[in-house]
Amino acid sequence: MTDNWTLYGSTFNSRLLIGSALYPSPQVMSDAITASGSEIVTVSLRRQAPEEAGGQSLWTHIQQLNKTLLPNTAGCHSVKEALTLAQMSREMFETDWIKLEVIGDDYNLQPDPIATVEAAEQLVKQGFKVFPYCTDDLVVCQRLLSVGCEVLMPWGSPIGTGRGLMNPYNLQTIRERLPDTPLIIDAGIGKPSHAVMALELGYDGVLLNTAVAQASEPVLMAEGFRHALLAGRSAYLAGAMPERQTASPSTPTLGMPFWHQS
Amino acid sequence: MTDNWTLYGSTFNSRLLIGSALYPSPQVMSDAITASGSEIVTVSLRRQAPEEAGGQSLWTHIQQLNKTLLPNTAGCHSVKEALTLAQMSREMFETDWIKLEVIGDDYNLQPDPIATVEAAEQLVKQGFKVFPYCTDDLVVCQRLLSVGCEVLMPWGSPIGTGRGLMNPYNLQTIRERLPDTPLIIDAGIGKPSHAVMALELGYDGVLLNTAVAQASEPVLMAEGFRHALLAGRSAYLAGAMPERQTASPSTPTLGMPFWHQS
Amino acid sequence: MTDNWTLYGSTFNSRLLIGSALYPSPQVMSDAITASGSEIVTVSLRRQAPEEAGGQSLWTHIQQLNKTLLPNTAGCHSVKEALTLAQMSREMFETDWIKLEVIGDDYNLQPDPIATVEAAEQLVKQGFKVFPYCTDDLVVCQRLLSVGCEVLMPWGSPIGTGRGLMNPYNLQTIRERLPDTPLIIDAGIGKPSHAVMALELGYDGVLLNTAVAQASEPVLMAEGFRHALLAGRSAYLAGAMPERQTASPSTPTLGMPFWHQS
Amino acid sequence: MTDNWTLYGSTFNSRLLIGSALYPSPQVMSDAITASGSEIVTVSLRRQAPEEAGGQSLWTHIQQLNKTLLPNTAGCHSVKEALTLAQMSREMFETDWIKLEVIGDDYNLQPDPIATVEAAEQLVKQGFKVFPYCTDDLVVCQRLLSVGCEVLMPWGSPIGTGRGLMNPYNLQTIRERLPDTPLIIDAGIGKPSHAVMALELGYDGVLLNTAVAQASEPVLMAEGFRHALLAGRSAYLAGAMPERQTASPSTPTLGMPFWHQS
Amino acid sequence: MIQVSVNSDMKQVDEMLPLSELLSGWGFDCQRVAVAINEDFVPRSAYSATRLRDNDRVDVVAPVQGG
Amino acid sequence: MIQVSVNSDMKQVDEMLPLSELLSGWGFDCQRVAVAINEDFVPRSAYSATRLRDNDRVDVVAPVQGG
Amino acid sequence: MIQVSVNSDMKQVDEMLPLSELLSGWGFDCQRVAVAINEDFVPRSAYSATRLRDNDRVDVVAPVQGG
Amino acid sequence: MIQVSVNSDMKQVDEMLPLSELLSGWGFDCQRVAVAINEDFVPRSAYSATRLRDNDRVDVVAPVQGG
Repeated sequence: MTDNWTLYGSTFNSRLLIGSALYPSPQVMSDAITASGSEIVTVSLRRQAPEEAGGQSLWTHIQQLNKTLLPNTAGCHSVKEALTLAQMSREMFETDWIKLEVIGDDYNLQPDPIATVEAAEQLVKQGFKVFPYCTDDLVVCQRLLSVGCEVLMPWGSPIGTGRGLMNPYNLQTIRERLPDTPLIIDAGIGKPSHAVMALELGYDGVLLNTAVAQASEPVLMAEGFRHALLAGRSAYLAGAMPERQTASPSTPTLGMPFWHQS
Repeated sequence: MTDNWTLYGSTFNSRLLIGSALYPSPQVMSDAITASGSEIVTVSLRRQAPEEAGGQSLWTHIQQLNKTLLPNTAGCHSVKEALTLAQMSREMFETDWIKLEVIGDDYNLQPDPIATVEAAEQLVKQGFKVFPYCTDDLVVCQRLLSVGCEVLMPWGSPIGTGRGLMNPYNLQTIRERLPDTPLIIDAGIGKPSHAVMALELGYDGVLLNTAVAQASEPVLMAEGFRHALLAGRSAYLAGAMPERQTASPSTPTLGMPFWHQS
Repeated sequence: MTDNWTLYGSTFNSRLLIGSALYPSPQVMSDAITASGSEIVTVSLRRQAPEEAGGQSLWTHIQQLNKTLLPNTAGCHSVKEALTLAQMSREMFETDWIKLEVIGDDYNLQPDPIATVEAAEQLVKQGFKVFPYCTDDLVVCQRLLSVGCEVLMPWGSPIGTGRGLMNPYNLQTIRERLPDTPLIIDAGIGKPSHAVMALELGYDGVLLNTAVAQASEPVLMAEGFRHALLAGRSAYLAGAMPERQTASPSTPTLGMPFWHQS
Repeated sequence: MTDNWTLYGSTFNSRLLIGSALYPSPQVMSDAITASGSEIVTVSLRRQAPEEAGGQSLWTHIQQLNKTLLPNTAGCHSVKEALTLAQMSREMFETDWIKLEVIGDDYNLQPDPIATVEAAEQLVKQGFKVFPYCTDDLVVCQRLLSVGCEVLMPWGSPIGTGRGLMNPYNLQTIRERLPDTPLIIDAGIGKPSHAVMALELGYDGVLLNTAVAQASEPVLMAEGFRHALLAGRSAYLAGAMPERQTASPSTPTLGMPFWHQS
Repeated sequence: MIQVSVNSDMKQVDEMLPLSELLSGWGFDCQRVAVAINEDFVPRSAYSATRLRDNDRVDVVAPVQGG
Repeated sequence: MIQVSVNSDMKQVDEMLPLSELLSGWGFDCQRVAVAINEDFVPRSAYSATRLRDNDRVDVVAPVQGG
Repeated sequence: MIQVSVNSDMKQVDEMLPLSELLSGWGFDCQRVAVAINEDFVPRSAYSATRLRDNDRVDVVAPVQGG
Repeated sequence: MIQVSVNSDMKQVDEMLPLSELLSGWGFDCQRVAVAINEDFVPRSAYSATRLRDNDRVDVVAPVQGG
């Protein structure tokens, strides 16, 4: 089944966006990302000590994958920090795509809804294509659209918890109210079943990192997620049966033997 | 990844067992079963009017699929009915495999645990290879093993409800207590995510019918389930990350720019 | 609101049955049971060393509470053990009430459905008034009624786990199919909210022990459960609003100020 | 148990705040509010036709209850509307308490987090004691505190849905991060069990309307909620047992009869 | 002549005829059906030696879809 | 005479009359209502000194049930 | 003398003595215990007429807390 | 000489030298890093025309893995 989707004018086949952090080794990272079938990989910028080559070697592996890069502003706590890091990313990675993260609380690492909207507005004005990491708040999502975001990335649950979709009701409401916006679940995915649920709800894609990188066997888990996104997308397009309150037999009851009028 | 499993000495690659009922047409049934990748198809026996050829045509389609057949005793309410229908099936389908169903209640169509154990015991003595449809009751499962069943098929939820896994705790307990028995979730699967969850729990396979046959597009849904079983199995073998209570960042925090001692 | 219920011909006001084990001290037990408002207390029989007076002192406390006693067969693994311990209880406690427990598995401590039905049948024939501890299996419940039980006690979840109602769907099915049988949730209750849910589902009462005895402050928790059972019963009788998919305002929208035709 | 709590310097015993809308009649409203034990009643302002006395009669009933009034800004969609309606309420009801609602979406009636923070800031400057209706977003809650709110009212689920606590994880996070702020669940409560869960989580109170007003028997349901809040509060103070993964017996296993060395 | 029920239809049959002939007479293809009499299975190999008795209840089944 | 809207009803009023008299004229009891003009709150104390202008939008509200 | 187990303790007893005397001898108060022999219940009324046999397994139980 | 912080390390530098030379001097490859001064982005094209002032805070970053 060919079933492409489009993000800011670029078309992709895989519905999985994957992170490049937390893998046991650069080689495992490369193999896992390849096995995942993902076409978009998230990266970041950090201070470098001149001599250090550690990051360098990983960065070399990432480049060799030849994937579309999505730089993030992970760790930024203010609009100003996010804007500057985005500008540095644009120069460094030669892309105007930016995964916008403005953290509002260090305990649950949730995005700051107010600062995220403000930063998104300014980044759009500066020509960025913004992928905002946001909560499952419909009104914040609408604000982000109104300032020019064309993609939204609500969380499933807090980063790194692997708790899956904490609030399917909110996520479904966002899907129903914003039928034409590409929606990607970002953060909280812990297992393939979580990704399948996201796509069954009508979400267009999933972004994850820890679930693959921290699995006992990252490459095999990556393959699992590849199948999960295909499963979830097919389920959504195929139209699942409605959940029923009471049982009904699958095998025909007509012509059941051993039954006789008395 | 080649990852076979064995049921009563026969080895299979697909972990999906699929029903042949409730499809919009014989052709859709054939296409869906093929798309599902399933190697085992459930069938049944019903009274025939001499002239009728309706069932005949469907039966012809099923034969042409050239799959392993698993006849069921659906609709039987007593041990006696189940035994006789099993014997008729063995002659008709030329297989000693039998999916044993002894319905205990017409409202939730649940198996009668006591009659199921009794029927299973006698069928095993008669040389049948019994696939018992049972509830998620560990003790009943243990009894079924003790009378000679080598495969167990606990329900996820009542037949045709599509409610998925009603009681993951019980299902997990059965898995932990019976680590060496092939366990198949039978009944209640409504969406691919349900099948993924079953395999993530360590279940070996899934048997379903309505979820595919009654989807808006059965063939596409069948393909979705094919991927779901691969996703769930990979997830189980790859070892999912533990669910965490609190957030932890994926992108490195070390070397975050803009931070300065004051 | 006076709202009595009847168990084997005896009428009670409180819908809480409480255990006498696991309390930090006999005095706390007495105070907690009193605070709980319960009128029925479960007790047991164990081997006694002649000299020992420990059990004696606790037993004295229980007697002084002057409650209706419900002896149990906890720990029995066979029909025979349960029958004999029931007979010993009848003599010792001078009551024909018996809480029937026949454990089928030492890991989840679940009742053995087949042995429980068999023991119940014989106890009824011997004149006992049987309170069977059973799982949430509708067919087993129907069997227990057919052998003469007039009360059923399905579990919420395994003894001592405090997981509450694991399978509300099954419990609701039992309630709907057995509208005239007193149904008591036995085992698994961990918090007052669990007890409220049980009664909201239409269950007639709750039996618990650990949730009160192992709370940090058992007496205060007992008072919490007393209110919980009143809350749940009122909710059931009052008829809760239906759950709705979409929001609807409580404050009138008619006459909202600041709105003007333009 | 006397267990008071304080809102903006006023002390109350009941932890239930109740609405005055949607009752079948003014008399039922009065009886239900009385039965609920609530000491705080929400009211509103709407345009009046000079002749009309309808609202008048209901208003008279509300006044006769002699409760603390909490006027709301329900229906307001902008900061400006909310500010003006709050000022009119202060004059009309002679209280500086205001339940701040700034609706952000007409489908789920959720608060607009950005406008709510802005309105709260200005109302506090004008001397109001603000009770903000907000979502379960920790960062928005922190912003509301920083602009001077001393009480927070996160939703359980959308107004009038009766879905209870949609996202216990978020609600628990807010409780843990804001241990000293009075937290009230506002909106979405459908049954007493929902209110008990809120208080078991450590929430200080619950505000509801539809669950009582639209019950089949509002007065009886109000009594149910009165008990629910006492149950939930006791449970929180008493310290519930931890949920356990595996079963453990309540009745002593030591001294079990019928056991013999072989 | 005796009376039997075949898949719940009442039929008059000659008690002398073996089951094999009766099945063909009723239009069934013996290779494509399975049979029970009074809820007891009758193997195909026994058709020619089997004779019905008055009020026997005969079930004749064929393969159908199943779940 | 000017035209104003009162709770969305169009009314002709004498711009010389103070709000207090207009409210009574329209049948409102000043002690039982609160007023906003063009979405700005007007305290009761200001009614006698307040005069409307053409096209003013007046809201007059009274207590009702609320959730 | 025979050997019996009482609550899993091995004891030597005189097979001539009735259960009632044995229980008192072991220090049990007959009014406060219940007894089973080889997993069969022995009613209190039968103590004086009951005599043990070699290798009998005796259970003597008393009330305790229960859940 | 002025004092600046580079990725939080204090350094003495000659205020006459352009940023491009300073970066090379510190061992950075200008093609492989991005720079901000006092949290303001400095494009690569401006390095040669940029001079630091006393107490400037300089961030020099390079690509790393990210989630």
